[in-house]
Amino acid sequence: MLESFWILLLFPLAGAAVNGLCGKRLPHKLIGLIACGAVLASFLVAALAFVELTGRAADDRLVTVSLFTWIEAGEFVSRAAFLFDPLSAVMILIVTGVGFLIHVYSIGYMHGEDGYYRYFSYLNLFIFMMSLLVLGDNFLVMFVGWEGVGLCSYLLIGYYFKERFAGDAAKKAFVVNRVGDFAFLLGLFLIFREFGSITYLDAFQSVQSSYPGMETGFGILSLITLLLFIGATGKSAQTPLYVWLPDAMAGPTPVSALIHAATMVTAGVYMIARCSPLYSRAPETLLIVAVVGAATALLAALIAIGQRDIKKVLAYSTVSQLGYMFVACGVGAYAAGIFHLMTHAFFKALLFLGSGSVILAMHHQQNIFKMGGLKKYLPYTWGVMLVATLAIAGVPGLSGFFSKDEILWQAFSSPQGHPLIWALGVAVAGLTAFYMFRMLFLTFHGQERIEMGHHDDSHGEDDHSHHDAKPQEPGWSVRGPLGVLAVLSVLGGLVGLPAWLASTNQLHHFLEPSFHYQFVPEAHGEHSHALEMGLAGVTTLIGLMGIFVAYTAYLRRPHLPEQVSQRLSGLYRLIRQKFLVDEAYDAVIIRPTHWLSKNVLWKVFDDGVIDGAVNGTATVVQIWAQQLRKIQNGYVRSYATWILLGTALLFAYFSYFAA
Amino acid sequence: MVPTSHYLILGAILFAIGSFGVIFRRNAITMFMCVEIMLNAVNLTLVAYSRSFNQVDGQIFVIFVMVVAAAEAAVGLALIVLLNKRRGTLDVDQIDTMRW
Amino acid sequence: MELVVFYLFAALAVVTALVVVFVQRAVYGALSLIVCFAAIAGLFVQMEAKFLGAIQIIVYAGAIMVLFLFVIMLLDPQKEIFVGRKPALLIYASPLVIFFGYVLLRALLDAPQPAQGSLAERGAIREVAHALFQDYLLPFELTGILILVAVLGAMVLTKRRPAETE
Amino acid sequence: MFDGYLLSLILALPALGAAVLAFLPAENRSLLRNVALAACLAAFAASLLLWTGFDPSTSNMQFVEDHAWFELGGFQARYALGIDGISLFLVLLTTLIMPLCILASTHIKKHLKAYLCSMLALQVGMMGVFIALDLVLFYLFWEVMLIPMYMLIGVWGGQRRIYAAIKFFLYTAAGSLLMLAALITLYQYNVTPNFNIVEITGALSDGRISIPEGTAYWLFLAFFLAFAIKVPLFPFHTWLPDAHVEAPTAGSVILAGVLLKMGTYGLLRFCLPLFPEIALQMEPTISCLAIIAIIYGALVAMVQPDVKKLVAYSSVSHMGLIVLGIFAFNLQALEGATFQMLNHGISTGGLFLLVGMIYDRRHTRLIEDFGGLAQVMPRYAVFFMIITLSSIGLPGLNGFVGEYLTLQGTFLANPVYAAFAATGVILSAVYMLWMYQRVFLGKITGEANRQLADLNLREMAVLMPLVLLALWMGVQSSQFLRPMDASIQKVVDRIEQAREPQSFRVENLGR
Repeated sequence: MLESFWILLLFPLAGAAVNGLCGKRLPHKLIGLIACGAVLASFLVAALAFVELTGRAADDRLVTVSLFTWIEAGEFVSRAAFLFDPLSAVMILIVTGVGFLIHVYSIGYMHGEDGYYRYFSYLNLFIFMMSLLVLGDNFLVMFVGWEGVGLCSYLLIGYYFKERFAGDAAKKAFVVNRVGDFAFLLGLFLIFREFGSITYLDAFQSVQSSYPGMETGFGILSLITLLLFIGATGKSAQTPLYVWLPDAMAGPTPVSALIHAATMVTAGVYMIARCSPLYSRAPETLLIVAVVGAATALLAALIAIGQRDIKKVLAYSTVSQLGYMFVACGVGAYAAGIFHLMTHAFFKALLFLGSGSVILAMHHQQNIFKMGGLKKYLPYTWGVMLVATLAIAGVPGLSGFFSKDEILWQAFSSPQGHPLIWALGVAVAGLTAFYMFRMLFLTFHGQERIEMGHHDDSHGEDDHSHHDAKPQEPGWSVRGPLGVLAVLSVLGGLVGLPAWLASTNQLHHFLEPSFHYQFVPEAHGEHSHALEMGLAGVTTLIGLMGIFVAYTAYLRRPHLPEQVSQRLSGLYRLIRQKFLVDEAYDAVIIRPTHWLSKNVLWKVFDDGVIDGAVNGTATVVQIWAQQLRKIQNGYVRSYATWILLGTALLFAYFSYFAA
Repeated sequence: MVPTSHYLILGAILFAIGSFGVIFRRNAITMFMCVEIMLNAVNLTLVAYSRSFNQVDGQIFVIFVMVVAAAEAAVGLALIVLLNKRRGTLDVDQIDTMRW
Repeated sequence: MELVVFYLFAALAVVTALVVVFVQRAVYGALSLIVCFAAIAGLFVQMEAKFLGAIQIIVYAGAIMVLFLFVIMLLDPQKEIFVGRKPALLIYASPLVIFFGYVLLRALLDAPQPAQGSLAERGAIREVAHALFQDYLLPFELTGILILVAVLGAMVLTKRRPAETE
Repeated sequence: MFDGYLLSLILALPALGAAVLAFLPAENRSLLRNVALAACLAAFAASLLLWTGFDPSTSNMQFVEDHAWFELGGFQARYALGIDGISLFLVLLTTLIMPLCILASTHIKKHLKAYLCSMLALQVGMMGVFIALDLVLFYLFWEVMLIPMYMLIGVWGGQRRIYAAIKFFLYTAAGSLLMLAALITLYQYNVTPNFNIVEITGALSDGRISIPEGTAYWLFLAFFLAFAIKVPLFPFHTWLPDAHVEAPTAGSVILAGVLLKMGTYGLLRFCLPLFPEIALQMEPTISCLAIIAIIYGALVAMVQPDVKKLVAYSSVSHMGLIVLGIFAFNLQALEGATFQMLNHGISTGGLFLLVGMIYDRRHTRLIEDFGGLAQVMPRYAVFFMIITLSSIGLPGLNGFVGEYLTLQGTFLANPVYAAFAATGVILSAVYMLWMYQRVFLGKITGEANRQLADLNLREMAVLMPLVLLALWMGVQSSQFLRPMDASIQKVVDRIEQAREPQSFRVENLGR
């Protein structure tokens, strides 16, 4: 099974093709079955391959399969080849596993929507592209997946394409991603120029031989890694390119869960982990990665506090958590980043899906200030959401605690880390706990402010909804995946227990071979377990404080937030308006470019200068011709005169000058 | 024997007179006659050269010129008659339809 | 003696040509032109081109000019007033023609003029006939076609069309 | 089996079709169309034999035919045809595009017979340009193709067709005259017995012909201008939007799909191999123009209110990338550029076909007149999306491969150029997706849009080959790249030889 792991790519592709081409004529049940079956098959293949991989010796855990030569031009060769190693194994399990759960969830969530087949076709295509991304054995195949998931994201964000905002959001996501891809491409070009190959293993080998140690100063390696990282900021929604992700919530909620929380947005983290041999040698870039990650985490957490839309809160929370993962990568703790990626995939998918079932129950009402007290109507959803919220808030014992704590510990102790980054991380942990519980309390607790959504008819689901009905728990296909994810959110942390709890961190151990080429300065020696435990305690404390503040502000004294916001109205408004980043981009980049293109380049330069010159030449010729044609005046005698003059001049020329 | 240059000078003078007539006169028939003067001037020159080069070809050319002149007179005069019929005038200044 | 004859004919040709140009009635011009052609025919004969002299009289002064006279009489043109719609032309014309005549002369006189011989000794008409019917046979035949076309053309042009009511 | 005269056959089939058309009754429209279509399809089928019989291992001309044509005072013009890896796919592209264009021309009612004859004559001209080896023959075809195109725009075009047609003609004729002058000058220096491009290139590279640098400079410039106008490169591009907007659908498709390629083909076939030294000298200027074209074309495309004009300006942008790739002088960039020529033919040709289909229905091309079409015409929306994605270079479709190779090669030659050119990646997504959004997404605007019929079978048959080809070329790219290898390597070698003339000579003497 291990050697033919690549067949797992075929199932979702086939599913997408079948549903896309003839889904219109298929019954809905069959469509869902095909889509879920395809992903399940992929997951099973991945799991079998994974099991087989663990059976091998640690340094033998690497399989590559080359299907055909894709592009070949001189020394430049890119094969359609795939790589299965611990890193891609973990990733593919997350992708297909969580992906499968969300597919199942979608059957219930999307029930009765227009273009049901279209949705599942896109979703399967996404799984295929994401698999390409994580399984590719060279940068170009990864880039196919990288852009492919972007496309699926575009299609799925724009799923409700009748709404203007959906189209806007979809386009924005694609374009912002393209900005990142621009840098990513330049990074690829540079890799080929420097290392003569875009295959991971060859390129890394070449790096290892030419850079035995770290690069000093900002050199080529730093430039490559920086360019790749800019690509990652686009895909993984980091500063300054995070702006598309909150808007991307225009898509259906399962899509937000799958693409914009669990899998696609983590592609940047995967990419950095995959390129760890490059990043580990470029300390300058690592610093930038860590700082950008920390800054994004803080910024997004602050914005999340002021959001009123349940999905927007989660979106900014995702941006913030991704910041954590980049902090991990930035301090050289790739395994910790992947660990958090995994746990985050569980609890954030759970949160999104939970919010999805709230939204479904509320008939597409997404404003948390119009909910409240939902606990009694949706106890099951409340339960799983609570688990997830506790996990993300970093309450000890749950998955989020272990992964977040490991990142913070690494940020503190790793040679690339710095206490300042750690402090930022801890502050963000507090903020996270606060805004997540704010959301939870406002939604499920407190007084009822229920105001059902007026679901637009065009969404096509309203036939059987009753606006005055009480919110109801959704069906099994929605609740099933929620349960599984809740279990994973609780237990997911066990694969990566910290050193003060277990002798080996299993995930680290497993991922080790993937970072084989990494240049790792192991320097944990001087720090004791006691310090690690102590720091974890501090984080936990801060997190609990955040929960307490949220409890005070939104349950015990509901007027407090209003008072605070009045006291700090400037800051509050700034947070509410998301620091005006979108508006700034609009004013500084988009509008001037548009204005310049329209009024200067097109109207003035193209139509005026160039065409003006062309038409001007024609006009000048025409003016002269107008004058000259007067010679053709119709008088024979005048013509005779001209002929005579011409002949005379010719004779004169020949007898005086030519002779 | 009269030197060739004399004939050439005479030819040039006649040609100039003819061309002046073409410009000067408004009557289509007179213009036509002036053209005939120019043709004869040319003929004179051709014959003069023919004698000067001691070659008969110049004279042959003159014969051809005469034939063409005859044909031209036939067609040209026919056109003039037609013109007079259509426009009722022989004044070329009145006939300026073919202009910009 | 020859020179005197030449000047006589030359003066006659120039004067009659000037009459053609400056006389107001076309019919006088035509009559004057016949004299001009006759004078030129005389010059041809003086240059030993007797055959040409003969056909100059027969074809030109005879046939063509008769045609002209017929047409003039047929149309009966008015006495011409020389100043037309473009009086400026008259001002340009004289200097232009003088300039033209001058450059023409220069060109003719600058051309090489080899020693003169005489065709008469070898029988000019025989020579002409020889050249015309051997070396220039094809052009000669073509002129026949040309004349045929011209005759047809003249007929077609002047034919009264049935639709035309004038 | 036809090896000896396959190229002539491909050239003759459309001409034969036109001849047959001339004798058919003008009233029987479907018969006329079918005959024209049959001629084009036959040419396409014959051209497939070229591909199967093509030997990718050599850079020599293949399927060569060489017969005496006429002789004039020691000057011999020959009927010499042949293809190599560069022209192979351009020939295939031409024969593929033509039947699709005929199939997409059902809206033509006026002078149908003349229209079809023009199309077939155009095909002969275009094919001839790609396969002619003799320079006189080449020039003949180059001019032949101009006239039917002029007619297509001028007779069957839109509102301002006369203006557009004359502009197109004058721009192009100006370029061709420069080229004619250059060809005549080149002839003065020619010492080979005939006027064959391959032999002249060979003679120039081994020094049998030597052209003084000053003259070579002007020759290069004349050739370059002729081709740059055709491409069209940045300051010479303003005929393109007008011509595209006014031309009938098939005219736009041929213009974008094939005619523009002649410019870049000429650069590859003439400018680079004939005057590599001058090309190297001029490279910075030309590359700058190309980069300006990429960014400028994209920015201006972004703000166009007319879909067709938008696509036209996007052509300027894409063709700029091809020129940039050609003047990067390395294998990756040149192969990428050649590949991109095919891509551009498919994606932009496809876009024009699509725009034509909606124009047939609504008789407007203004973006603001549309909106929400995806609900009314879902199939149309899907095809448009795929072609759009191909045009903006989504990996997995053809556009990406060409774009990537071109940029990769350019990067190897000059990273700064590549960085500027790569902004086209962002901008193309901006203008295409923005247009797509305004036309297809959102609520249905306007009652007229509510009634639109989705694509019919014929229209799908027109688009399907392009879509399948886009996918095939995107995934199995190496099948298309391999035949180009040897021929393009030859061009690269020629440039490399000029880059260091001294060392090359010494090396040669040593052997």
